[in-house]
Amino acid sequence: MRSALVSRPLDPAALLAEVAAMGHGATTLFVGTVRDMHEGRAVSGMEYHAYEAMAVHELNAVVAEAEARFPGAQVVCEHRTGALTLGEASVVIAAAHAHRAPAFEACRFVIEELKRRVPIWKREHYLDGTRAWVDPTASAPVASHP
Amino acid sequence: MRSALVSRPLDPAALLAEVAAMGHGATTLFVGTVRDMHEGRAVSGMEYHAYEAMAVHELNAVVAEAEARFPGAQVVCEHRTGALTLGEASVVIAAAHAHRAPAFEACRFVIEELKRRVPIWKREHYLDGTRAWVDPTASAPVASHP
Amino acid sequence: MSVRVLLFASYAEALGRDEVALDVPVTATVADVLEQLRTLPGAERLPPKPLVAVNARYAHLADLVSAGDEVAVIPPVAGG
Amino acid sequence: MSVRVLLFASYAEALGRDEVALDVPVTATVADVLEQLRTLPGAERLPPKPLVAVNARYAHLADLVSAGDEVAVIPPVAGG
Repeated sequence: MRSALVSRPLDPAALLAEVAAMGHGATTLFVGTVRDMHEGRAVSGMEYHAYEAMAVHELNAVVAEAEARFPGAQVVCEHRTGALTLGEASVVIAAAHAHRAPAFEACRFVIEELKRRVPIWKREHYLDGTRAWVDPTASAPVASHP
Repeated sequence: MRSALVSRPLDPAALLAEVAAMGHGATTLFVGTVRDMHEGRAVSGMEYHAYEAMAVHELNAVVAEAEARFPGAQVVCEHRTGALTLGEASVVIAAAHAHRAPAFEACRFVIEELKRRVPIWKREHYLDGTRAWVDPTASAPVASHP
Repeated sequence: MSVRVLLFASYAEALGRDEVALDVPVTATVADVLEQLRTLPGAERLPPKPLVAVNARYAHLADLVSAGDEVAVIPPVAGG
Repeated sequence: MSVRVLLFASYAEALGRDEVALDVPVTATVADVLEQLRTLPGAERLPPKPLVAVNARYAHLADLVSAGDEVAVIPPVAGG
């Protein structure tokens, strides 16, 4: 298992290769990317910020929990920080196992837990020049006052 | 959507790229690979055979059903035929969507349906020189009488 | 009339061939084609009710077949 | 004693800074640190019970803090 917070572009194929092993019959990958619309607003880009020391610890704990919950799974995860353009990957998770059910479930577990507890925040930049912090607990983004 | 039965090595990164779009926030990938053990026997390789005309039709129908069941999903799938060595990919499925739940579910749907109804068979070659057709409905592989 | 029967994987091995032409009555069903197939050596190793496709689509035992149809006997599939 | 309070994202914007040193009693809890923080301008925009971490681990409002601790006030996370 391995996880990292990185400021360079993510490479999904490298993570796939990292979990490859002769005993694995199934590998799943999740890639999160910056999309052009969010809650009806046209997005031009995204900034990812993290409480780095804590995010590194929590992300690692999530990946370790995935491997403990699905014995035999091998899981790696990288999350990007900094400014991302549309279509760029913000997170990549690769999970491999002898069988497909735990490979899918380990991958899903990591993205759900990551979104629940890893201290990372994102600020959306809109085509109209405004920007706002994304608050998944609110119905609409929190207006930003830079 | 696209699906294919191919005799060349599969390229997961190419399928990921194929489903990329600015409106997609989530992409999932499933890669099935030949593993070194099956039901306690050491495997040296695998032959995949298909009823080609029907397999092409059924695989395409499965991918089309995935996109219909998860509106907005974009799904591609390639299945390999012929002789594969350990660690080689036999099937790759990429599914992309604005949101992660349908991306995961569309990918999972395709592999489950594929295994249920696409007329493809595999013959395992064992390290001891024997071989057998894999029968998922049986408790053990069917002995092969070539 | 004649239909072409395709055999795959363990079923092809059981009968020692992957294709056979069978003569069946004009009103024959898929079940009739299977019954005819069972007269061949090795066919005793087929299960009682194998999956069947007619012209590359899954078919029912009661479906009628036509002259020149391609009737495939489908072993348990094992893709992925 | 002094603790270091870290602010992130919308909370940093609310208070116009991403870090502040606060003086609290030796027996202070996380809740006491938050109460002290609320005296600062902009802090009225924090929610009533924000998530808090002490030394990079999630903490409870009743947890005691120690001199030199790093107390982070965590806005709703939005990774992925």
